[in-house]
Amino acid sequence: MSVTLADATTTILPLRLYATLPFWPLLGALVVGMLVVLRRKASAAHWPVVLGVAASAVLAVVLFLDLRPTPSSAVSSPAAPSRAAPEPPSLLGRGQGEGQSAHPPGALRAPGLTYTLYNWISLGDQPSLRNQHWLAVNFYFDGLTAVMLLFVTVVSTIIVVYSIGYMRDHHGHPERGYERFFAFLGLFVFSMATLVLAGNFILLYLGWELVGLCSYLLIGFYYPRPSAAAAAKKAFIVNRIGDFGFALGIFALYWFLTAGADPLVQRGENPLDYATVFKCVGALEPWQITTVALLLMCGALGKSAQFPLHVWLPDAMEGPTPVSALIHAATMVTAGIYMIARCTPIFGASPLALNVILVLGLIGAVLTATMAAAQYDMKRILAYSTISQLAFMFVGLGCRVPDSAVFHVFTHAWFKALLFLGAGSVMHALGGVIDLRRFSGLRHVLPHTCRTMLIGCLALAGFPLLSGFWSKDELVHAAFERHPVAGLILLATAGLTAYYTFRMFFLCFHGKLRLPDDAAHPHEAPLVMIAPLWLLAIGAIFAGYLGVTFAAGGDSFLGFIRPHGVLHDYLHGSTIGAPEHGHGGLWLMYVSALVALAGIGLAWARFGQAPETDPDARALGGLWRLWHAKYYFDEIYDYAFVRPLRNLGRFFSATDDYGLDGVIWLVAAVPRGLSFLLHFLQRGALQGYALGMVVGLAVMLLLWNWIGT
Amino acid sequence: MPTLLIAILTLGAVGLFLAMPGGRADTRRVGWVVLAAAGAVLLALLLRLVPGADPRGLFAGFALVAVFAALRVITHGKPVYSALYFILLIFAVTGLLVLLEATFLSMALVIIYAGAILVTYVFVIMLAQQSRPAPYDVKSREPVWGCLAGFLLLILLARQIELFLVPAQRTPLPAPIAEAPGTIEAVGVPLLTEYVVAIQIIGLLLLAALVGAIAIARRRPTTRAESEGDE
Amino acid sequence: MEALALNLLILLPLAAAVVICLLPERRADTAPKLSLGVGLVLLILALALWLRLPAAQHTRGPSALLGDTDCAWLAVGDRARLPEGGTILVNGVELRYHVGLDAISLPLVVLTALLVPLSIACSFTAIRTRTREYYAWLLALTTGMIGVFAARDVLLFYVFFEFTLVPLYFLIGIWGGPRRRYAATKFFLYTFVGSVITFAGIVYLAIRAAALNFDSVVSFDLNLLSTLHGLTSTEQAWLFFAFFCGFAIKVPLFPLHTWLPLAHTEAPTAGSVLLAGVLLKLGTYGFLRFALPMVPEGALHWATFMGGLALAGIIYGALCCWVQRDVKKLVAYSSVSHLGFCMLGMFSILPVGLSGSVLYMVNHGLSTGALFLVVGMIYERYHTRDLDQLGGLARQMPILAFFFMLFALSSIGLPGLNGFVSEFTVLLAAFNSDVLGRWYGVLGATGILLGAVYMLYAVGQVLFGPLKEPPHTPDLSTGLKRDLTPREIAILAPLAVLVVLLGVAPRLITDTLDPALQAQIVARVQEATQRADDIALRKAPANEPTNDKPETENVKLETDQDRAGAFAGSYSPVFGFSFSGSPAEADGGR
Amino acid sequence: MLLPYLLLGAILFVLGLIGFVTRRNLIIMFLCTEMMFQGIILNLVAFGRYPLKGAPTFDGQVFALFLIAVAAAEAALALALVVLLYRYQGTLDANAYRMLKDE
Repeated sequence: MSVTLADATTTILPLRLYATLPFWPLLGALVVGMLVVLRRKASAAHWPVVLGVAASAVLAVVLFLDLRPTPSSAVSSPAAPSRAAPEPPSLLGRGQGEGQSAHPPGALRAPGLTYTLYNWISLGDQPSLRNQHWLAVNFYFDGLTAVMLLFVTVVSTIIVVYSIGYMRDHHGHPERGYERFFAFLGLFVFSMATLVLAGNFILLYLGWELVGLCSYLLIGFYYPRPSAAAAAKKAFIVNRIGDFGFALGIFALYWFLTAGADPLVQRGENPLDYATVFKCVGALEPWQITTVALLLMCGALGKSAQFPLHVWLPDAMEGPTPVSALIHAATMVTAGIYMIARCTPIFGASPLALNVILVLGLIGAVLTATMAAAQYDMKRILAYSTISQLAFMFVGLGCRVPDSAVFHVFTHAWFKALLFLGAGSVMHALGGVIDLRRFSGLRHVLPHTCRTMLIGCLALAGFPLLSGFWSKDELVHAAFERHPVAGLILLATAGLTAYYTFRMFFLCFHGKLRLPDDAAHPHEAPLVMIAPLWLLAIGAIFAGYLGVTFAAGGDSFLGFIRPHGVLHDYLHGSTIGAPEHGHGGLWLMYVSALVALAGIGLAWARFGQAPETDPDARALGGLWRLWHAKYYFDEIYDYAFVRPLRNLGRFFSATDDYGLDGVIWLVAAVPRGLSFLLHFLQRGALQGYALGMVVGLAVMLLLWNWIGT
Repeated sequence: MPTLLIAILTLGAVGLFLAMPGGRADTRRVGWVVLAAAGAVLLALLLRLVPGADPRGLFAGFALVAVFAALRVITHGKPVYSALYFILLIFAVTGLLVLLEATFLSMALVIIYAGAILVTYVFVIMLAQQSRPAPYDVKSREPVWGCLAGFLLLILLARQIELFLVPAQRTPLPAPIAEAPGTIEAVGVPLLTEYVVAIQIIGLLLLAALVGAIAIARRRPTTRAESEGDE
Repeated sequence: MEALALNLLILLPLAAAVVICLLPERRADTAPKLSLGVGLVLLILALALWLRLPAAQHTRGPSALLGDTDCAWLAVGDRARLPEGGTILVNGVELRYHVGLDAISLPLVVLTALLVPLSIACSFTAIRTRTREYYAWLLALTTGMIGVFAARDVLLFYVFFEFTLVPLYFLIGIWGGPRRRYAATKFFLYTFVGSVITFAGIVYLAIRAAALNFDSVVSFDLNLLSTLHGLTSTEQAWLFFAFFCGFAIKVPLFPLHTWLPLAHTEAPTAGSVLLAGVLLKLGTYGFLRFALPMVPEGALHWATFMGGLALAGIIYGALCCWVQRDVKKLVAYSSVSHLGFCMLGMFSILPVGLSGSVLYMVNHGLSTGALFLVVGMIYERYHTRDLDQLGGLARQMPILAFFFMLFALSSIGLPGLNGFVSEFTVLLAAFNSDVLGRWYGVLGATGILLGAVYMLYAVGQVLFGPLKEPPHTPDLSTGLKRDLTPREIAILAPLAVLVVLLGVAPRLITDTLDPALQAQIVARVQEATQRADDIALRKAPANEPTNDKPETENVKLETDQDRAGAFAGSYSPVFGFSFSGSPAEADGGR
Repeated sequence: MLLPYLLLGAILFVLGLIGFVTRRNLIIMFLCTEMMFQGIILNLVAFGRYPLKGAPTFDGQVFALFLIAVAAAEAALALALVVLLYRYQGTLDANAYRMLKDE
């Protein structure tokens, strides 16, 4: 258990204890697994997992406080804005990598600690891969890890508590597969924590795939339903397509770092550890960095369901709602963003990759926002909105502001989880119905859900002073700085987001009370579901203030709030490094606030009374149908990839049965043919055989004579 | 020498072919004429080869009778007559054996062959006697191939013998066996000295044949009609 | 003591087989119990040897031999009388019974010793007719399998290699499915034809070795032949082709694999577990133990061709899997795909590739063996393997569903399970290999994707979706429960534990495996690479007259960029094998 | 002096052979085999009497004696068989017995 300490150690708890963070949920999952094996149908089967996840949440909070940057380079005092001379756009001077996490001197120095558990895979013996033995299982602690862990574990705890109530039928008995659900949840939190904590690319890949597995298991929770089984398979395979690119990225990285006569990786260093990679990445040629960046980006596309590989997320709504909230809104889908943020030294050094990310982000944001505006299934709307918000983060990453992207991840986790859980409690009340056309006016029936959903919608729409506003605004601002057109597109999408969010809200809660016929008596969710909703609502409101500072001054919004708060400083210590943030453009805050309000207003105008027939459908007609049919991506992919491959498979199978087997049959046919020719001699006639003997004797004699002489 | 021999033998083959049962009566007669001619020429050839000291006339006679009897056995329609001609053949061979001073053997031949084996044959022929000549007796089977193959073999054998003997020709003829030629005592001594093991084995063989014959004969076969019925 | 354990491992099953044959009719029911007992004894012995391996390697160096017994068996030739009595073979051929386990063959022997008792246990209820004969053949097969891995004499290897065909022929032929006779005959003849060609290669090599060492006695000792110098490169290329014929059919490599799906679908459960778990490894072990060390230049010469076949096998096998209707055939094709990976790793000619491919052999044995056990259990209950007739079994059989899912995930290489470790190292090696090059790595990596596609298709079809069962099944007449009986759980549990254990801690095997690979095989191959480089170097300046760079610069330039080029140049792209061995190169070897 | 006897033996042998191959009556076929035996006996004795080198010996005749024994045994079995076949199918035609024919 070697501990490689950077310049600072953790103060509150020893590092070993933090390293146990992911294993508590796993322990909980195993205990619940044992319950399943021993067939003890305890309705309290959820406790082990709840405790495990809570334990990891506590550890994460303590870790977050423990790793705060050292007071010397305190949180940006008023004088902080005078940045040093603007540094070259790339975060990392070429070949200037030094120290554990490369970031310019003088900025906030937070510790980057690597804690090695044990050596995992052997890479052949010594001289094989140029002096490198092992791929180790090691965890890497720094600012980014702490932030990610914080919201992952806390939101998970809240959702686990929520699902105690959700996974029970209306008279409180746990549903079939109750323990299995919690075991998978525990496994998921373990994998997500491992992913975030991973200290090298292999462990990241492990977490990456395990998270994909958990989403497969949880989407397919109601496996008797064929659509759920198919959705689970689709999710896993599309993720696998992303992982294929990701794996190639790792191989390429490995090849570039260790190839050639004098490898960059010195003796004994693990070529795939973050520390070594980010130290040596500067010395690679630009084309090498770009290929690695693009390949790693494929993984991010797959996992975060971005534009080309986004088709699996809407289908993932087949799983139970807490799953959608936890995995497909708050935590798993942000893994892609985390990975790109973590590899800022790589992505930062290749402008082409950043541009590709930017463009994909923009396309994804616009497309999915439009799709969301034309759906009726509440969870599908939220799913598309998640993809759209993730696309916002992608744009942020593309504009070299990874800390703003992570900040938006942080806030988005809270209000999107809140919205999903709200939709869950609506489904729970209406007995599984989630189609907005079949009910409306639920504000009186589900008061708490309505109020918390309102907060969530406001945050998502970017209503000023709520968390969504702060984080989304920074991204829009960065987009404008990068390129005005990008800024405009993002601003428009923000408005569209506000519009479809409140379209959903009004359709669901406003208008006269209409209930689906099979929902007999909808009742408000039990306390165990309402409490998490309120907790998340509070988070949705105040999560934003982590990213802003309260300092009166000319250039502050409403006179006393200035963007770029403690979270940013916190993140600067990590591998993200301190990007330069222009603080101008205060006007942009007011503009985006206005855009948000406009969106809400338009939604109120068109859907205020929850009309039966959809005004948009009438207004846009063809375009609306295109949006409703999700731009036919599923059908395109099916015809372009699935069917040809399957036909190729049939062709191969046919060549196998007839082609190759045919050759073998031909080879076997030669002796069979020969024997057929000779079988006429066996006619059974005694004298025939005698004649044969005579002729044989004669021939022998002839030969003997002929050879004899 | 070989070309003349081959000519005679082919002539004999043609004759035999014509004399085969199944052909029309006159063709068979022509066949016999040809055979007779071939036989005569062959006999003349053989006699010429036999040096003076040996009773040539007797050899010629016995040889002629032997070949004629053999031909008749093959070509005769009725099986009984074939058996009887075979007995005639045995007597001819006995004569030849006497010429070769194998007197005991000739007597043994007559007793065993003519006496025992042929009698059983005739007995079995009687057993399987059909009222009128059986179709399969009259018509012979693929005579062409049979004769052709047979005489081809014969020519080769002759050629072989001829090759074999040429070197021997030069060696002087061995003197006749001094004391009693071919007597039972002369044959009996090697039997019990040199070939004592062979005698036991032959005894065993005969016993086996005896048991075999009894075993086959005892089992009452289910005739084809019955066997097909109960299959 | 080790020698006793090893010889017991090899001969005990054969003895037990004979005893079981002699059991009277009324004692027939003791046969299963006896053979299970023998199986467990084998497992204990194998584990005992496994525990002694690190110590042995520590004392006697990386290629230490456990239980090394060497005695003459057959000898043909004139014997001279020694002064102190006894005779010695002066010239002629001798087959020695020389067995020993080193770090490369021990993991495979332990795998065999694990799979044998499991496959015996799984056929308690499956086999109703002629049980004594069945278990006798199963134990005879065990002798063959362990013998193959333990043989240190090439001829003895070939004897055991052929011997394993006979029991399996009867196992498939008598207790198999509807087309069992055709499958058994095809399997036997197909493999036999190949191995006869290999035998010719072995004999030629041994005679050539005897000639080179000026030794009148032609010995087939493995060490002697593995450390042979003096074969010309064309000779080595042809010898490699001879080894290729025999072992490629056994592996099975892409074009020669048509016997495998048929043999698997018709074999009884135990038969296909052992066939997939161990017998396919004979081919890859053969390549590793014979082709690479004995004819390294031949291996290098053919490496890209083999890599191409392996890739074809991966993609072809995976796509064939996807459209199969029969679960067992699907798993059989997945073996074709997996062993393509194994060969890809082996022919990347890197230590990490070699250790990955040996690890792959063990992991594939565990996960595919387990998958066949699970499919066998489903077949025992539903008497069908058709995907259309089965569906939604997870609700009926949750425990089986768990195991099926776990082993399926292991076989598609989910990290944390054993499949991933070997698959990752193999692809890393293929990607980084100078001999194969980047594109092999990329195309190989598609295997990860296709693997997920067909395996999840199979799992989804059988376990998920609405419940669909053939009429009046599951048939519980043989005392089976609707879900797994304790016996069946006891069969699958050890495999599940191992699958996770090897995934989390692959060092259990690689710690001892890597030094042995390095010492015996990698050293040989790198020596051959060095020799090939010298040849390339000697030729290089000749055909680049305009090159004015100083000699040393050229040398560095040569090895750095042109190493792959030097090789690629000498191959004909179409067939991957060309007689580029011009006399200049040929004499280099002598 | 040996030649005529050998020629005669050969002729008898071949005629027996031709008889065996051409006649369809089972008994006659066996009779022809007996005739082949005659040819051989003649041959043996002739060689005994005029050996190519050395004094004449009686081995030829001893062999002929054995040969007769063998012929007797063979005849016994053959006839028993013929009787059996005759009872089985009521005919002595060789063509009737083709059970070993390969379909």
